[in-house]
Amino acid sequence: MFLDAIKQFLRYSQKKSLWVFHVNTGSCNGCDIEILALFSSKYDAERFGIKLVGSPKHADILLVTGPVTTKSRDPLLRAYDMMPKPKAVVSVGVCSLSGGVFAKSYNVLGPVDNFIPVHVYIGGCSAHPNMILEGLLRAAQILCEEEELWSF
Amino acid sequence: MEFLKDLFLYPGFLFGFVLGGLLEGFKRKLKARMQLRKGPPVTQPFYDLSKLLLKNITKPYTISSFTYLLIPFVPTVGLLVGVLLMPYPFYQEKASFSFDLILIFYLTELPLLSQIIFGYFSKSPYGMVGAARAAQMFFYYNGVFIMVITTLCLLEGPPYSFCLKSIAEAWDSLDVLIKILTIPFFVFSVLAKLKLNPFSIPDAEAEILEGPLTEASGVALALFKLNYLLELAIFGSLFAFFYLPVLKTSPQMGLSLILLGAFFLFFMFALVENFTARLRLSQFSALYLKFLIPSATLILVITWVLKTW
Amino acid sequence: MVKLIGWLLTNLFKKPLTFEFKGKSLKAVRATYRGYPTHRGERCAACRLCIYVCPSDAIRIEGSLFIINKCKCTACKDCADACPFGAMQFIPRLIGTAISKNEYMEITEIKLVKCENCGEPMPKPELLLGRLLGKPPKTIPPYLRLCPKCRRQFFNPT
Amino acid sequence: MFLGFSVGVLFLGALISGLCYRINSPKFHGSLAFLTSAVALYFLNLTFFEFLKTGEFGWHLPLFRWIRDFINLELIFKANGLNLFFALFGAYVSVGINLYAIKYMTHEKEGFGRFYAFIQLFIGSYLGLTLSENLFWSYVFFELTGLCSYQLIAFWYQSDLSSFSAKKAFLMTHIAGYGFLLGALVFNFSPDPKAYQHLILAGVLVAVLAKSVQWPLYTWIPYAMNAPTPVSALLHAACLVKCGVYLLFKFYLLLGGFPEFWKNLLIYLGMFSSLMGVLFALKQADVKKLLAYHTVSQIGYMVSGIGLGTSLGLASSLFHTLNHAFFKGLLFLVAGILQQATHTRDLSLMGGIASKLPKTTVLYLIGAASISGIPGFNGFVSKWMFYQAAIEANHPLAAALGLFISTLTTLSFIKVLDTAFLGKIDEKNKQLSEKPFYLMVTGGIILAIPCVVFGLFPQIAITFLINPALSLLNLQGVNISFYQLPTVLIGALFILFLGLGLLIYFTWLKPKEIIKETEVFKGGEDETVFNPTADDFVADIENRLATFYKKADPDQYLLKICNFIEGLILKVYSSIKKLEQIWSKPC
Repeated sequence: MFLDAIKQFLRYSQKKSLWVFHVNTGSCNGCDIEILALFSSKYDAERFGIKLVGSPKHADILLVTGPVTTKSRDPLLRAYDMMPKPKAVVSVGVCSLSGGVFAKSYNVLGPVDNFIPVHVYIGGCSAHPNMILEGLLRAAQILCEEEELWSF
Repeated sequence: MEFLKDLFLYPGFLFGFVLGGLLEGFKRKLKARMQLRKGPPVTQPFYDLSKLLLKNITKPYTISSFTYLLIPFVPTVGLLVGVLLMPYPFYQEKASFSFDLILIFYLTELPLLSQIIFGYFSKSPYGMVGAARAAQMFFYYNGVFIMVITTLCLLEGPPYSFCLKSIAEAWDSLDVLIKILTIPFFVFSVLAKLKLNPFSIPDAEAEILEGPLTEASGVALALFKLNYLLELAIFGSLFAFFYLPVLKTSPQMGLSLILLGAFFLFFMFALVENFTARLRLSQFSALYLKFLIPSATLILVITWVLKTW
Repeated sequence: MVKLIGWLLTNLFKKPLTFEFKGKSLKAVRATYRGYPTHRGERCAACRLCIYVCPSDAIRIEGSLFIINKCKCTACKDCADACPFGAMQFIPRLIGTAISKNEYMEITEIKLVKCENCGEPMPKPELLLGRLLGKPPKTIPPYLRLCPKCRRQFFNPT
Repeated sequence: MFLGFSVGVLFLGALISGLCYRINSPKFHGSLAFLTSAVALYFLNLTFFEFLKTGEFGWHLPLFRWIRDFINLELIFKANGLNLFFALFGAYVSVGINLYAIKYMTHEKEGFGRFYAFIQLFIGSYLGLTLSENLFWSYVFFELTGLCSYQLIAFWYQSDLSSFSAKKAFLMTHIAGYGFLLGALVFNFSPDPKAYQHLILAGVLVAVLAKSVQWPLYTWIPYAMNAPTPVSALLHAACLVKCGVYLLFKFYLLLGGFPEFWKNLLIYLGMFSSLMGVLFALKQADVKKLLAYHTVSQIGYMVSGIGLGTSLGLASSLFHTLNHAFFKGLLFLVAGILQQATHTRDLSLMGGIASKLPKTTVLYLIGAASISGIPGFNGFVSKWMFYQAAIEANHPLAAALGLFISTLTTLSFIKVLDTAFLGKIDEKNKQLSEKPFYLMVTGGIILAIPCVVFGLFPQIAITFLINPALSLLNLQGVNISFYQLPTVLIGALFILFLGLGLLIYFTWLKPKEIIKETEVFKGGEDETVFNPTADDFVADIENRLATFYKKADPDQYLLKICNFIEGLILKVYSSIKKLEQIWSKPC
């Protein structure tokens, strides 16, 4: 009973603290710039506890921008593999959703969800920071509530 | 029973943890407000920490899981003892003995050492670079920190005791002057010790990812963060003990003075973090070797001369 | 540096610049924001010019259904420029997030009229005439209410 | 009687080894040396128990009786607190190192008789020096240790570097002998030694500086590292370099304390050479040289502790002497294993061998934790005693300096740990295994046991070894109950939390399989692009202090002094030559 309450609190804190690891799998950097804007004064994602971290081993959320290219497929899979559970993937921008204008390039393998399960899609070319914020919070909700993501 | 209360509640774990967390949250909030942002809630560090407790662990192949969890765990115990050694109000009779400052100094070194060892143990290239940088910084700022401690200890006049309690109780008009002179050195060495902004060289975010902690995850990372919070609490209260008349007043007043001092220190840290950019290692060493170490030595010698004759 | 410290300290007492953000998406986007294409079925003549110009294959027509795949749309506005009837419009609103890709399929029905002779669906004659004359026509000749097949029969009865 | 036996058996062993030099077997000579040193240790232990029961006693061999009226040349061995203290740890360490050497020396092809003869001669003369009551016999033994050092450093005498190092070491330790001789002569022949104490102490100081590697005469010790590792461990870490410290204690006893000026000089000289030693140690990439410079730095603590003059200060000095013999010997043994395993002494070329040599790594960790003063190991206790003594003797600056040096020591041992044992493994070290080194590891374990035991229960060493010595020096015994509080607290808490953690781990975490093994995160690269080595570890400090390192090396100044003296002698000699020419001119 008491343990359950503690567990509930620990899970709830997952919602309030969201560490994001950003992977660029071959994007044109448009979305990356918008992700930077997300942490500026105007959109200030830090107030929801969202933080960019440098290592996938710290991360709760994998933020992918860009179509998956031949070169970037293995690093993406490795980074996803290194993330501890519970983890969610947010795919940002049209290119990561479908390949966008690069879809039929010789070196583009396809959208992100062909390789790893994606929990939240954020469209747009490039995605609006506000949309990214909304998507991240939605992912936080999923992380907090989805039972099968948790080992405990 | 009494000991368990000391250990887990008031001066021990809970107090240090809550104080450290609030200090970190306060600093983040203040930093955000100075940039015209709203900033995270003050309780954000607690959310971060408690989230990490339930996360899984992904450790590299190269390191056994026992070592992986043991390395961050050792300094946690050390820092807990470090908190217990401080003469907090309502507790001071039990805590202080001679040379406790030296022991506190030893114990506050442990987190950094554990990080350096962890960085190399994990065999991550970023961890190794970060560890090497941290080790080189260690060389410089510890000199300044020891000089500050010694200067303050000289103020007690012979016989010396290196006891935190007697330093906190030594207040003369001359003492105040010297104490004020040592504040910048204390701030600079603690900034480097806590790896805050101008000296955030070992875990430079974009450059070498997370530095020595790149391979930490789950409970191990939580322990590292907990160590950091306890360190914040220790240095915040050390500042108050050194520079505020904490033990001269009633215990209630003393406790609020400690909080005041600690939060003031972190207000300064937030300001410094905002108006400085990260230095290179060579700039850092130049700053310490050409400016801070000579002037700290000068103050030490002046105090020595004044107190001996 | 002193000036900077002054700014930082005065900033402490100012109101933060940050947008309010409560739960759902933000409504207030500036009017200059380009936004995303919306299809208006009643103006569409199903001429497929938009499909031809779209650089990322975001549009397709299945029967009378007009499907914009926002997973692919890069908001380049080519379709709106190419559309002769102004059926593609860009309105300044955000695209929204999705849990599955299907949420990003914007499906509209093209409002076609029926051929008076055979009942085959065909584009509205007003649209074509309007485009030809430059202004909406007052009266519509009866042969224009027929589908191209019936129209051929109408003029060359064999 | 046993005292004479313990020294005599070693001399006998040396004689046998020397005579049987044709038997080219490392096993024969090695086990002989191990046996003799074990017998010596056994006899010393018997003496020690007798001493504890009855108090001091002596054994003397009447020699040169006809000259007795003029000078006393009888060989007197005396069992008192101080002598036995120095003799006991020397014998103990030599047992461990002899066991280690049996395996170590199998890599050589020849010269076993020579090597072991001199090793046993060295141990015998060290015991003789420490046990001898007669200053002249002390002098003889003192010079004998230097001679053995010369012979043993020049073990590979075919190589130029070895013979050069041997010459350098011999010359500088020989200077020490003259200082000692001066002190001894003045002490014996002056009617009132107290009146001439400054002269005596000046002589002894030279002996200490050169023999106990203090600034500025420590420059021979990095060269002495070109000897086989057992020699480095026994002579240049544990025993030979303690002769100077022993002399200081001896003259403290004979003169009944030092005057104020000499005390201050010793404190700050010790701390200064300690600082220099540790700064030079920090930049070394050669593991044995690094350890050699740490010898300089650690002996600084001992000299400084004697200078404090209080009972706690002397106790800290004695205790550090004891501890240093164990942990530095242990570290040298580990360095020898590293050297034989990787065929190099350069730290940059090692790396990641912790997984291949786990027992060696544990031994190294014990040694490194002891020397850098991690609570719970013996180095912490003696350093802690030093700080307390320095503060109580109103020398807070010495305590602060000691603390700073301790942090730098930690740093340089972290450097060795990180670059040699952890880090990325080299391609050629991947087939290493610990099997061939088991005997060497056993030798290390013999030295590692006291490191842990005296760290956890320092009271044993204090009561049985140090307090007798202190009572001989007319000081009251020390009680280090102050040390118990924090260590007991830390230890208890550590065990408590560790148990709690293990409980949680095995009952909760392990069944859920939450620990997953993955690769190391390299930022998307397939191969590691950057692999920091020992040179990178302190590269910035080296760059920053480059001019300091250039200017502060005392060798160049010593060379200038030498050249000056040479010029002086040449001038005198040339005038003599002129005279010669005048005389030898044919008429």
